[in-house]
Amino acid sequence: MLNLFLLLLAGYVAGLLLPLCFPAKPSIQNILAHGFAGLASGAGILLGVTGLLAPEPWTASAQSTVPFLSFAVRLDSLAAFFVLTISLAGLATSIFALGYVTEFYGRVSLGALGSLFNGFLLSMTLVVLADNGFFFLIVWELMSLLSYFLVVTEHEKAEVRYAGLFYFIMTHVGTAFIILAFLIFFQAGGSFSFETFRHPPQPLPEGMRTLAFLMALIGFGTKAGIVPLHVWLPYAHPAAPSHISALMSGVMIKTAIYALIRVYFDFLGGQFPWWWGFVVLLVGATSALLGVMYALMEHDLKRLLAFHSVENIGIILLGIGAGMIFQSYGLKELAALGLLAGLYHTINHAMFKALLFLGAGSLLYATHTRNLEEYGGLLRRMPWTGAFFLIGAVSISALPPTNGFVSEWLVFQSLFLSFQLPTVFLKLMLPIAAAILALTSVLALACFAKAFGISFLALPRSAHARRAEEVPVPMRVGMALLASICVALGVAPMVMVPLLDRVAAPFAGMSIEGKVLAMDGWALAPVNVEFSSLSTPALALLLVALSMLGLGLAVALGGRVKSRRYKTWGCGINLTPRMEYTATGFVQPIKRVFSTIYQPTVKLETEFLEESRYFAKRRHFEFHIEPIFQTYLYDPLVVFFTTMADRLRVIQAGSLHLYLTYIFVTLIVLLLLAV
Amino acid sequence: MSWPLVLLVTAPVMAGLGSLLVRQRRAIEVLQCAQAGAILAAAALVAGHVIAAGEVSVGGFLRTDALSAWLDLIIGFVGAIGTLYAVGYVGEEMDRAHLSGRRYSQFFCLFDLYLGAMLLAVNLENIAIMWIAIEGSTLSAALLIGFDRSKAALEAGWKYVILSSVGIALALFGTILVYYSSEHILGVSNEALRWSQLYRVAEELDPAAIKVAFIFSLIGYGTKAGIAPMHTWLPDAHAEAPTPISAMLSANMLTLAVYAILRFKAVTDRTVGPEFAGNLIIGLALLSIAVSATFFLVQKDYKRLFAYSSIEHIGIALLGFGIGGFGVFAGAWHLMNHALAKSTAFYGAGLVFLRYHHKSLDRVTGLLSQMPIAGTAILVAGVALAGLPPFGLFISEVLIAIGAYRAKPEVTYVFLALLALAFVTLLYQVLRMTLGTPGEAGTALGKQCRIFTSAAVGINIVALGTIGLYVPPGLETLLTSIVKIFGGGMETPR
Amino acid sequence: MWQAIILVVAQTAVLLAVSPFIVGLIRKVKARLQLRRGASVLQPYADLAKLFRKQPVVSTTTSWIFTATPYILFASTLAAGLLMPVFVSRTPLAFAGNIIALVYLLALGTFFLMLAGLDAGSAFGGMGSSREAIVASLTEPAMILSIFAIALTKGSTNLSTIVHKTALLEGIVTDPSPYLMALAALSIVAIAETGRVPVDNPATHLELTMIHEAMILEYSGRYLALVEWAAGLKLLVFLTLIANVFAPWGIATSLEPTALGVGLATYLVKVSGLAVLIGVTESMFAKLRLFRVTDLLGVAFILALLGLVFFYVLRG
Amino acid sequence: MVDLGSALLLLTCFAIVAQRRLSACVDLFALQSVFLALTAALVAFLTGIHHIYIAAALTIVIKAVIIPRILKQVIERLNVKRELQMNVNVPTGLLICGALVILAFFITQPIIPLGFLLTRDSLAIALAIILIGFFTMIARKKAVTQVIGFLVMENGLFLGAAAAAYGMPLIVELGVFFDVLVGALIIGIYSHRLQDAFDSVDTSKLTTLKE
Repeated sequence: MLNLFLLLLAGYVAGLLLPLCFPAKPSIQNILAHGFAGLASGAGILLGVTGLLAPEPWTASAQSTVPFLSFAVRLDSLAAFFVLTISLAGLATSIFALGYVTEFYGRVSLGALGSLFNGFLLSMTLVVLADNGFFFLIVWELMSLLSYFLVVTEHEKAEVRYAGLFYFIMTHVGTAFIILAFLIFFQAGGSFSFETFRHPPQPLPEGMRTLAFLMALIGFGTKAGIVPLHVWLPYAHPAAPSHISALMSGVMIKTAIYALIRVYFDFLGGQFPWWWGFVVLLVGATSALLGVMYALMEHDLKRLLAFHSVENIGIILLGIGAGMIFQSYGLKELAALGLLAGLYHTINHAMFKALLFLGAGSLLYATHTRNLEEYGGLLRRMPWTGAFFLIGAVSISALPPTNGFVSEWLVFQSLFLSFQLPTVFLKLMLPIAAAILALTSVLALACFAKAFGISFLALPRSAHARRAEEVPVPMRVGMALLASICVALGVAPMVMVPLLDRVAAPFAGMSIEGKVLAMDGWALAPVNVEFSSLSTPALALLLVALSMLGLGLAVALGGRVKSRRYKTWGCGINLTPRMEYTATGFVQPIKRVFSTIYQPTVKLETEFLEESRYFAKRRHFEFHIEPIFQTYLYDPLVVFFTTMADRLRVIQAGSLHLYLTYIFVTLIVLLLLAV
Repeated sequence: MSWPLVLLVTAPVMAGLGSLLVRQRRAIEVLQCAQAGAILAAAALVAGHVIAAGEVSVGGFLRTDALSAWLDLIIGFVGAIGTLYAVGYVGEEMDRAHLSGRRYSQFFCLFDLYLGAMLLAVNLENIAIMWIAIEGSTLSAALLIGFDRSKAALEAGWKYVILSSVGIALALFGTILVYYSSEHILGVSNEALRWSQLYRVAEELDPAAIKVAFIFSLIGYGTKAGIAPMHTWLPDAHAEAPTPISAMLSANMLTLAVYAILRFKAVTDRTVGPEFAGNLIIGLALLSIAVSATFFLVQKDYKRLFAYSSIEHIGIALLGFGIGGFGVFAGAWHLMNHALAKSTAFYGAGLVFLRYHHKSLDRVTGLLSQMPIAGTAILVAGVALAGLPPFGLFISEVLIAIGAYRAKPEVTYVFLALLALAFVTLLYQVLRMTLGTPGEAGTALGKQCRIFTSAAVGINIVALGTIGLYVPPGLETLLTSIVKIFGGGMETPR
Repeated sequence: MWQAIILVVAQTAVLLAVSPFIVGLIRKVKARLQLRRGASVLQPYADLAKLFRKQPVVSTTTSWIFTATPYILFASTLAAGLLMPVFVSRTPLAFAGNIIALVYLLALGTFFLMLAGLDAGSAFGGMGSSREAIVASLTEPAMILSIFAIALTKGSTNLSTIVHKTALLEGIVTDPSPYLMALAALSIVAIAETGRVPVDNPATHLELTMIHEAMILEYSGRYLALVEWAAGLKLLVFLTLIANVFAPWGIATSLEPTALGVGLATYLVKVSGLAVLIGVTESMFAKLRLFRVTDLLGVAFILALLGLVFFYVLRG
Repeated sequence: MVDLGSALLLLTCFAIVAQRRLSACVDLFALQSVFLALTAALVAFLTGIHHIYIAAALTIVIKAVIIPRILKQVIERLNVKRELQMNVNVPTGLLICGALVILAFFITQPIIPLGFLLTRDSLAIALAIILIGFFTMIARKKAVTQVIGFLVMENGLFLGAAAAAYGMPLIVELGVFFDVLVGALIIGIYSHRLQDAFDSVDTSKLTTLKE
């Protein structure tokens, strides 16, 4: 395992340094950077798998001369799982990038982009491997720093700079909370090694544990993008180059999930009151619902996807929160189930979100716009991209038999099993959470019907879309890889579940592989076949068979009729793109129904012809929805600080006498204090 | 084996007088480079000896323990690199005929004397003579700040000279009080002023007197160190001085003043226990961080921006020293990294100033694309000063947070909050400068200037990177023995 | 094994065969209530046969999505039908998915139908899809909650188990109120999902009101046939769901021929009864405005929630 | 005896605070320096520590002769005869100075017993003088008076060193004197340049550098 780890390290470091050695040769830099990244992430995949299969955690460490700091890594099943996730996404994005970054040639330094890319992947891998709090903080901050510089790759654009800064500030403030959380653990053990975090000499007092819980939730939640700390996310993820967005949205925010599980189940030993789990559940539900609702209103494809990351983090937290609640009541197998569901959704979301972002990148590459309203009819120009994007869309909408469905189904189950809980309150709350989850996933379905339908179907809506062409092979390969993983994870859960069980078992205190897998693996049945069962392979077969049946019936009853192609009926006039339903129009009913949340403001200006008021020369329509949290939470903060700073300028008024007075007064005050 | 120490303190003085005598530019340049090499080598050797032998002393006069050696390294390195930079920078000024040959040699004479005074001060054994050396550095600095005789420069110089003279006078009274209380034990002689002796007998000294003495020296030298609320001269001086001087002020002189305070703290801790001095320092340190954090936001002038950041970081380092234990380790480490980062920042700022002839923050954008060297310098320094890995300031800040949390958790909360605020405000400005598209064209720099300055920047960045996450063993020994000076042991479970 | 396969085939056959009949029956009932004679109950079969034979016209603007959708829709709806017991309580494919799987299979069909609606590029299709989106998203939560309310009483979310237990009178709640709540909620959901009055009107092509019809406006020939058939199936699925979950009595709990016969017969009676009921309601109510539909579905959600509350309160 | 000398010094301080005419201030400073020298000499005589004599002599030369002359020249050149408005008016100033003296005694109370019998209170007085000098710098606006305030502080320091602590080691004394001299010179240079640049030495006008 050491060799694999070293190989991974070497690969990323090589990809980090070598591109810088060939300035002004973008193609070489491109190949070097992404080639080595691919190599390293390949090693990472192996490392993850071996780590998951290994009976014992693997550890290694290098001493440092800094107090409390040691470069210690530990590959237990949890870490291994996340290494696997990161590396899978890393591999796909590296392949994709080979083709994608060509459009940056000449505009951006490929050396910088490439080596930052490698550094970013490396730092994420180390975050999940770190076994020392101090080391963790270092790589965590490095991850933020590198991702920031990747976000501002195109820093000549003002909005990109704004997005980057916003992200950087938020994540750093989050880190302050993380440091506090770690300090609490440190206080008990007098060391930063995670081992002492796990088993402190004297146990933490209850108050301190609660404080640590909250600090961790805020600190890591900022990175994960939970509501209301999500505000940076829809700015930062779209601003980055698409393959970076894929990594940030798909993987980086998952490191926060990793950290939360690490802290709650590992450091705090899974010993907590039920309300912790409930808080997490609440946060999850809120994030899921608001995430998807804001996503619906977006017409910038990448912003839309970013908001869906908020949603899916919410779903993951629903699973984990349920697990925590069960844990606090000692219902081990259900705790394990909840955790398993959350983790399953973690890797699923990593895969399909990365896929979708790569798809968005391909659209950007082909059309140079991110605006849905300017796409249309692309499925016929970019069949491959379209197909892959469709798979991604189906998966994220949690439709059978794809992976998204499996994990959401598991989350549903763990929420439904709440009837075993002792308190009526929770018995009611968890099903309601389930209902919210249902609403969320249908809205997601609607959102992706919009995203896919508007951009890939019907007529091209702009010159960009008319000129679009299929993207180069490497990009397609990258997407194909992820798409196939999505399908595989969907129809073959029996492969993933045992692995996930190895992750969850140590924390929940029991292995539930036997309880989840039924019919020697062909069906999932938590926690017994009587309660519920699901067999995606069967469903897949069934769907194929029945569509065959449909085809058969058609032939049998109708014979072989050649269908005729003719233009769509446009009420008598020829159909033009301007008659098509727009994305805005598509979501109008939803906007209207949920107007309390959106607080939409609509502006409609009409210029009439001079001759008659019945003929409009041009109409200008625009609507925008209130970003509640920014307007009512963040903007006031900024205003407060700036005004404060402005007020305090009088301190430095420029008068020498004033300055002398400061010193004089300080002197006298201190003297009086001392005596 | 003490010649390196002697060389260290004499080289600058000789170089300075030399450049006053030889009037040709080339000769001066050679002389300066020689001096840079000399002090760099000497500082390294001295540090080496101290690491090996624990202490080096010459006569009863010079004495270098770990703390002094640490300062030798900082001032020696920054001084040497600063000299190179100055050669490039002032040379450019001369090429543009902003400077006569006479003023050119005057500048370097003063520059070297200033450097010499500082190097002398940290290696002196007698605290009163140390005071004299520091006063010497103050006076030479006073002339350098007002060097280009613009109104602003004069005003800044005047404020500097008045405020720091007052401060230094107060510091002298502190020294006198120490003497006043020590002469009964050590006799009316130089002995009573040697810190080595003072440490020995500190327990017997009169607590009340030492308390008052410490307050006077804290405020006195604190004025020089730019601790709030005695910091008021600092932004003006840093902004108006010629940029090489700004770098020296911020990286060396503030550190020197901190050194002086530490000498007194070491005595005070032995006499009245670490609490007293510690609390005073922690209070003022937090105040300093707060002040600078708020002023980042309203900055209109990029040199002032970095000046305030110096206040912040001196505050952070002092916080570490105030906490004690490995806080001292962190503080010392912080001082060194800050010196490197801050000088880098000012080197970058100087280049920007040479190009645009103004210091307005709002009008400087897109440095990375227009002036790669300056842009990189400012960006790297900014990232380091904001306390991000892979730079040492992150390490020391976390360590200080740890120490503070152990001693007084509430201090940690305040500290982390202020750090976050400072991070936001500083980085906001730095990124505004470096990213984006360049605004105005400005005048390009001469070849020689480019060579020297980029050499200085390069060396600094490399140094900053190497000691980022890794304390070389030698330095670690120094740091641990520094911690011992303050009576703390290094209980450091890894 | 063979037994299972035969049962599956049989169930498929029954569903396919019955669904047009149900549609016809409803039409007939409505006609009668409007004092018309109306077309024969078997008319839908004839329509399907005719449509299959007709030459389909496919818009030039469409992509493969448009042509693939009918098959996917057909398959997913039928699959949903196979997950639940129809005339045998222990349906072989029960293991393949519980009630949630059923819901999501239907959602799969809806998703592709929305895409197809957008694919042709005419404003009608888009309008239909967007309205379908809001209706679907509002029905889903109510559906999940009501299902859960039922599932609780039987400690299972497997339809087959639920039905089987109820049929054998296992774990019947003494107080039926949770049931009634759930039943009411589920009926509303069913009406909304299957696009009946007062939510949608299957008999109209008035662009202001139509939802489902708007999505499939561009379809013709065999594609239309499949879509219509799928629509019928969906309706039947919901009727079966309600019938078998709330009144499974008579369903075959074993595989004796007599039991099977009885089961089939009772099944037909039950669904026809429900169909008549739908016919009656359709002719009693006027279609609601789209934005009033939300209120109706809100009511459904609350009912389902109350069902849950009652259940727990009664259980204590 | 020594305390008497110190008291005289303190008196001159008050005089300087009360005095508006610049040249008079300079004279008073010179006078104060003379008193200082006498006190120091007295200490030297009584204790028999001889190098204090040198210090005393230097005081006479530098502080009573050279520096006052420099200052006079500056005043001539800048032709600022008297200081009309100040930050703190004279009566209040005197009151504050009184308070400062009390403060000084209060602070040095615990330390005094440490000192030599002969010069008990001169430490307190030295501190008082320093504080008053400091206060003068705050209270007055003209550069020259600020310089005088600073020099008064220096005198206070010297008194502290010579009287209270029986003089610092000689080398220290010399160093200090050198620094004081240079410092005074530099301040002089600055006030010249300020005069050229701003044609005034009213330092309260120097407020262009601020946030």
